[in-house]
Amino acid sequence: MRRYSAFAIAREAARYHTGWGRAWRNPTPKKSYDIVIIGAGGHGLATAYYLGKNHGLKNVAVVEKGWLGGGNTGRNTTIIRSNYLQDESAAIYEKARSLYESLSQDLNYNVMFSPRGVLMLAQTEHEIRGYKRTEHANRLQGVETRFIGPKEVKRLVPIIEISGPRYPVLGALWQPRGGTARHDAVAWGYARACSDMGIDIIQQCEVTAIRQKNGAVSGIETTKGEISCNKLGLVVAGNSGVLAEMAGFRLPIESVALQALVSEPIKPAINVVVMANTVHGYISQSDKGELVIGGGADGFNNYTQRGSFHHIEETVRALIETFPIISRLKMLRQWGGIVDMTGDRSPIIGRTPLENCFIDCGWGTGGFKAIPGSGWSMAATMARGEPDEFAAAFGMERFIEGRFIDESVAAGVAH
Amino acid sequence: MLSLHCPYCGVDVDETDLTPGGEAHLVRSGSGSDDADFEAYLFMRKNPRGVHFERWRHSFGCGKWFHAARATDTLEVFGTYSAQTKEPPQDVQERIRARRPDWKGFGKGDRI
Amino acid sequence: MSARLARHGRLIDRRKPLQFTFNGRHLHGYQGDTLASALLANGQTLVGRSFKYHRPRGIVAAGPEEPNALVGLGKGAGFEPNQRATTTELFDGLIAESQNHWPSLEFDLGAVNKAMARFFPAGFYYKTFMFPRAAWEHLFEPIVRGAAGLGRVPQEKDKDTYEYFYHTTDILIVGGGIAGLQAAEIAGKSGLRVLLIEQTPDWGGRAMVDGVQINGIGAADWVEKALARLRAMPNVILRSRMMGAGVYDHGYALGYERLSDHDPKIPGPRHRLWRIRARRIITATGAIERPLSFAGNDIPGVMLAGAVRDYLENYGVSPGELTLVVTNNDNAYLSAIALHEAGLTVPAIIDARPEATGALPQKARALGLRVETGCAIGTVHGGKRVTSVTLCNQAGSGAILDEIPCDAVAMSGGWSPVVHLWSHCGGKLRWDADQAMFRPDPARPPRGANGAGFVIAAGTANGHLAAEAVMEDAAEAAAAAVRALGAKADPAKRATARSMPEMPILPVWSMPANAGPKLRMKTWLDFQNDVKVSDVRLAAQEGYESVEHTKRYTTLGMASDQGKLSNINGLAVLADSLSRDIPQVGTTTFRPPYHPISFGAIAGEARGPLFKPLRKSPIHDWLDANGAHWEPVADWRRPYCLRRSGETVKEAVTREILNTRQNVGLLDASTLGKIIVKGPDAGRFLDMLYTNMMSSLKVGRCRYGLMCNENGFLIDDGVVVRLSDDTFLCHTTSGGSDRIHAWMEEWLQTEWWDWQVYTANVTEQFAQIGIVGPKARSVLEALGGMDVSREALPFMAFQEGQIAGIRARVYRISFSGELSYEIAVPAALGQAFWNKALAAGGDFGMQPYGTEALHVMRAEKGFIMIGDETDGTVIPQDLNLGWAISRKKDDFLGKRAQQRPHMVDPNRKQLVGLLTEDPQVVLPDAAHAVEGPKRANGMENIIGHVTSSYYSPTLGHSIAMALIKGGSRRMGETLRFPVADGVVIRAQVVDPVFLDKEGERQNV
Amino acid sequence: MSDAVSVCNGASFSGAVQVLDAGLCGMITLRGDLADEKLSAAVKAATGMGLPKPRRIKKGKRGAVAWMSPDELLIFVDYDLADSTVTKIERALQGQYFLAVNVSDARATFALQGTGVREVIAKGAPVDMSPQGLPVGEIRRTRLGQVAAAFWLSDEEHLTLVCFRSVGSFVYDWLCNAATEGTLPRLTG
Repeated sequence: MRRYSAFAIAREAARYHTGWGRAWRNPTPKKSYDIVIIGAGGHGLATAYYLGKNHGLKNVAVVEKGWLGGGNTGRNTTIIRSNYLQDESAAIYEKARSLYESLSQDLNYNVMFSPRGVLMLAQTEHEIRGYKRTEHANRLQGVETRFIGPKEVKRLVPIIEISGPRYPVLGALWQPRGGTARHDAVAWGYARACSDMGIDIIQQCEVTAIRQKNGAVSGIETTKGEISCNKLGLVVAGNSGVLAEMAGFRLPIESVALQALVSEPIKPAINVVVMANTVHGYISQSDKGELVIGGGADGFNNYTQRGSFHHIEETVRALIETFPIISRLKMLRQWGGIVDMTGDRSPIIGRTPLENCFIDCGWGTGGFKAIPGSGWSMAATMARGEPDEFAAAFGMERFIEGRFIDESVAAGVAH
Repeated sequence: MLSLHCPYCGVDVDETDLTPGGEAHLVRSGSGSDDADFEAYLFMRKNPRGVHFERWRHSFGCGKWFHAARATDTLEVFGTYSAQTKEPPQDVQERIRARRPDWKGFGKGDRI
Repeated sequence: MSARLARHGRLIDRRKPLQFTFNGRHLHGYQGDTLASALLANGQTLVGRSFKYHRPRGIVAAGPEEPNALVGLGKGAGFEPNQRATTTELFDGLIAESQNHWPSLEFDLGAVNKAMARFFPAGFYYKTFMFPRAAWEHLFEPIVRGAAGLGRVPQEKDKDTYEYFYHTTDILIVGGGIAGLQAAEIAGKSGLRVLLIEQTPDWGGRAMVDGVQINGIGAADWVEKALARLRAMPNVILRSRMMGAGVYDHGYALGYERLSDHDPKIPGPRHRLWRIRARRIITATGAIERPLSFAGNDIPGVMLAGAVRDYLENYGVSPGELTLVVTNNDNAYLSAIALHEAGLTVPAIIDARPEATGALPQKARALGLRVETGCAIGTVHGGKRVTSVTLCNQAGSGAILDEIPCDAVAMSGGWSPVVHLWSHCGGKLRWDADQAMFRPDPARPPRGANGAGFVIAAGTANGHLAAEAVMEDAAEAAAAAVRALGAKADPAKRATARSMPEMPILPVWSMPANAGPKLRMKTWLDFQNDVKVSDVRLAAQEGYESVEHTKRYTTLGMASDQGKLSNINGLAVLADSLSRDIPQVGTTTFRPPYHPISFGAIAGEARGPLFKPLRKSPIHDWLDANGAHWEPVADWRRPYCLRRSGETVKEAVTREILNTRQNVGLLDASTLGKIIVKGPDAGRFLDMLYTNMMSSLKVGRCRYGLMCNENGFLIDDGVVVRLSDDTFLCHTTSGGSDRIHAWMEEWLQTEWWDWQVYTANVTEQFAQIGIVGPKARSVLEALGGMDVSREALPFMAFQEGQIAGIRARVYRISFSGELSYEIAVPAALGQAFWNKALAAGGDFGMQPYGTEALHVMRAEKGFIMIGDETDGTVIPQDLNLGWAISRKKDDFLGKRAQQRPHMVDPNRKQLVGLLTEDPQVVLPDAAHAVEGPKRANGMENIIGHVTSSYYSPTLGHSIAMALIKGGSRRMGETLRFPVADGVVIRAQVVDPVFLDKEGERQNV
Repeated sequence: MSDAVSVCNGASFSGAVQVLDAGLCGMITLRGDLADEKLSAAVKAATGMGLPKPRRIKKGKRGAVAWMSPDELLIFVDYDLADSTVTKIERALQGQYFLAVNVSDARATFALQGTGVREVIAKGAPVDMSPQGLPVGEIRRTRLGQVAAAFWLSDEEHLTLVCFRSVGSFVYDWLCNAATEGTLPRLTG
């Protein structure tokens, strides 16, 4: 693989860029692989990458029914943070965040990780308590966060309205090394690095059945033929329930539409990521100048990748109240993605009732930030055949035991 | 923005007047149930890409819960009916069969 | 140079001149102008700079598809960036500025990027800026982000208002061109309700510009008559300046009405967002002309041929004196002929087709115009303005045949139907190879609630380009919609149109056909985002083969015009690069809105005081006037404390606590939820809802109860009162009233529907006022009317009667540990009672108190607070509330869950009290306790956290409660709380009841 | 009962239509089996009126009765008569399975008058406000802006709206804003 660099660009410029090769191969599937991953989104590709890189397992295929990175990886609001309350969540999200720090160099693909900082606004006394609780936890977990006062919030985000009549900003939880990354580039970078290691990424290949032998997985049937494998990973956010049914088990998951939108591009206005949970809105500005805004999720099962417009209205309303100058900006585009919601809103990583079939799903509305950590952990789990240190707490059995990993605890929602 | 027919008020109602309530026809597992049944009751939801039965409350209207038979892949609604039923009424099931010939029937085709 | 002509201009009123400024320059136009036409009339060809290379940009189009002429409009609170000059109606005093340049539009330093363009191909940033690692964060990204964006950021708060409007209709017709008008007439005659909307101020669309005849008269005359007929129909509503912004599920559509953008002096809301529910939607949204792909097609002066015609006919503006026309179809000849007839020079018509034999080319030749068939533009020359073009063979690679001087180029690559609204909700497209366009596939429409297609495309939007077919198709579309709704329509009674016949188009995706890399690097697809043919080819070459990959890798179609001009050309280039057919490549997904809409309109009226409803107790205004320091509690506000002048919040809280403990306090507890539960099965029902036994409660008595969800977690608490044999009154937390009422109804309606229980939420029926403290009884006695003695009204009892002449229920319950009464009176009399209580309490030192005093006093007593000691993961057992869980009951909500392994784990977090080693040190809220060495992963071993922590003025030392792993076994242990780097607070585990363990104070 | 105050204390606003705080109004929630003859007899005895059909409100000399849900009525009487009317109903239905409760103080009531009352409401309620969508005499429970509300027209120019007392002043402000002069879109040609 040609290394990417400024020098390589300069050399190619001389011949009108006709010399660049493919970023990833477009292989015909082999009859058999050691490991097959279903789903070439960020999580699936990262799993394959770390299988190769950390565990030397390169006889791996990633099959994808559409195009790689075309699911939630390509339609999220790209926020990266790890200021979670529970130890188990903080561990895996912080692992992911720290991998993001050097992901561009690791993959030789600029994923534009931008640690511009993430602010979570506290707008009620209850929210202050919740975020202070997280701050205390994070300090002891080794996650760098800080609760800051309204003046410092204003300094970080000059366009914010601190003393709004309804919900004044009372402070914020600040994670200075949180931020954003270029979502497509994360998928493309992993894909290119996987391909370079000899891992096959097979796009336009829909799985139609999962084959089993003696209670263990033996392969898959796809629109591009049968592929046998020793181990199978299901990494298909939004479609986990459908794949699980093929594999013969049920998941504690429901699929709902989550929406997002962007404004027209404007000159730099907001330099950090701001999340306002009381009023249900979060916002950042892309490197292109668009305000990227996350909206709410529908409360009903839905596979259409379209949501209901009133969520957009509620979000925009709240953001105008918090950032009054955006009132005269315009919404350029809105879209939806399908997210997997589990019973405690935390992910599932681990074994399934089907032997040698593993699953990584249920990331809900927060999957993008977890990609490197999720892939790292899923790869280790699949390589060893049992959950690694990060996945241990996220097994499906927690629901039967009543052992939840509930992050809404600190969300400032009055229970 | 869904619009559902409230079977009690007899009017079509915007989604913003309603509260979604998840899967319909759940059977409660209370005291004495075994772990697997109880887990299934609390967490194991049907999540089909296709025909689905779910609960809604006309919360800004009559306050009544009702059930809807709806497709999760197209958002088509096959009918709404009383929440005080153990299974979808025959006419609703027939309408689903007419629109979705491959539908396996209520409670059937759930492999697990 | 572009200029105003002496004649032409059917939309402008030359008797009404208007003044405006552009970049500070004073210019003038006429009523009816758009900002774009007025700029052109003033010779302002250069209007902006492109996103990436800062290349000079001129006006390309005449409608919302315009990618270049984006301006900052207005000033101060009325400033708005990124307004299309082409959709901005001119008004007197309009102020506009161009965007994305420094120091000026004419001389832009950012244009150095242009010189570097060769080093900045598509996606170059993914390949560089990685080394050294810190450089991206500290050097490159700041540069990239600093250069990002187009328009300026508004600096002031928007003073305008916005609103919504709900509208239900049988048929919504989007587009007020001749197809929309035709459809509206056919549909209107059926008697069904019809709403016809048009995004511009004018009706009729392009028909007048194109010289169409309808029913034997000119299109303009027919449109006037059709409008008059429609206005006479009571069932038809016409709205102009209203765009169909989006189509959503179940026939929901958004209409974006701009009420005062064309004249900011008009009072009232600026925009109105219509939330339309339609049974059928007809999209008569017309078509957008495609540019042609030739080198230099981005130089100012290169315009769409249709737009040239629009400016000429509608506004009397010429794009240049020498306008060269380049085309692959007959339609563009209309522009050439119009220019010629207006007395302007058309140096040549370059037609890529091998021959041009249609009526229009023949007419052009007859007028003496030079027509070059089989030819192409090799390169456009010019910098900030076109100066000439080179002519070459379309079939070749660009060898120059001739150089033709000109100052404008009118280009036409054919027309693409506007299929956005058709596609938003899942309507599919098919590729029409003959007409080289994607058009709606009627077999795969968006489907509504009943499974039937609810959108019908009509006219040009349905792929019919000739006016004859447009009018026929629109009539059929309307008739189909009417019939689908069970009414009658007669499409035969339609108007018929006549236009100049046109010969088939020749799809041309590259000009010349074999243009090499050098030309491809100068051939623009996306003018705003600077995406060129070479970029799309590079994406394909590198494996970004899916159309979504190509779009994202090159940013093609991601500019603020959302690819209205670039998408089809781009995917044709992609298809060619991959040697696939266009339909195999497919399109990207169309997402709402059709054209950007203001955030203000999306938010509607809900801003400032109307942002979000604030629930007010009957005492709210009095509290507000008497020093309330408010805190939000659910949608209510409750006073944290009531400050006296000169007092700090902390001082006020301390005073309130001490006064309540020593004398008597007055509390507005009206926000507490109150739910009546009545019926023969009410007791049985409450036994299921609460963890304790409620059916055994005696009439006239009160009992504290806990509610859990099916997961076993505590969700609410409160006092239950038995009013009569079959009637209970359940108190909930302030935040819980609606939630718990809904929770009760859910179980009654969906699980135990055969149980005879009715509920009613009477929270707001009553003002509930607490009179609390050792002198409380004296105050009630002073108010008079009820025997509130220890015997008549013992602890946990209630009485109904009159107090101070007001009918009331008096509950003797206590959340502070003091002698305490809560008095419920009708809300309308709440303030009256409050006043009487204040007057009667004066002699006893009564003072009102707020929620913080309430919280401290309950913590002194070790009472839990939902939301403090609970967080959605806490079961009653964790809080030592086992006494409130009935062992006699077979079942209650949450019982089964509490038997699961994790719930009976003795190492769960349990509630304990804490006393800090230094009694004057108050533990920070939510501080965490740690134990032992760090864990293997480097984290501290956290064993729990503080749930409530206060300085108790009553006790003179700090108190705290915490949830600690295995807490109940740790009595007497000292725990470590590292609260900041290097700061550790030590506290001893104690019983959480700090004051009056025996409860003597409340039992007096 | 001179101390009793309605939430906006009789405020009024004149804009495109008139908005009035309609003052205190007696209201009783009656839940029970609406098909039961004893129940309809009790309502008749207490108010002089029979039961309305679903979604309808029936007006008489002594007040009105509105259909709220399949097992719920809202009875309107003079504010001062609410408690005694509850007592009357309770007596009449003694031993039956029902619930009657005075909710007068839990509500705020507004009267809208003028041409355009339908359009004012259409700015905030997801309801077909045309005469065929909401005929005179039909009550609709829905939301207005962000809060729950119920309303009906007694003729084309008179609309009554009931909401919860705690949001009464918010609703009043909302209505006045929506009724600003010159801001009503015409719903005819």
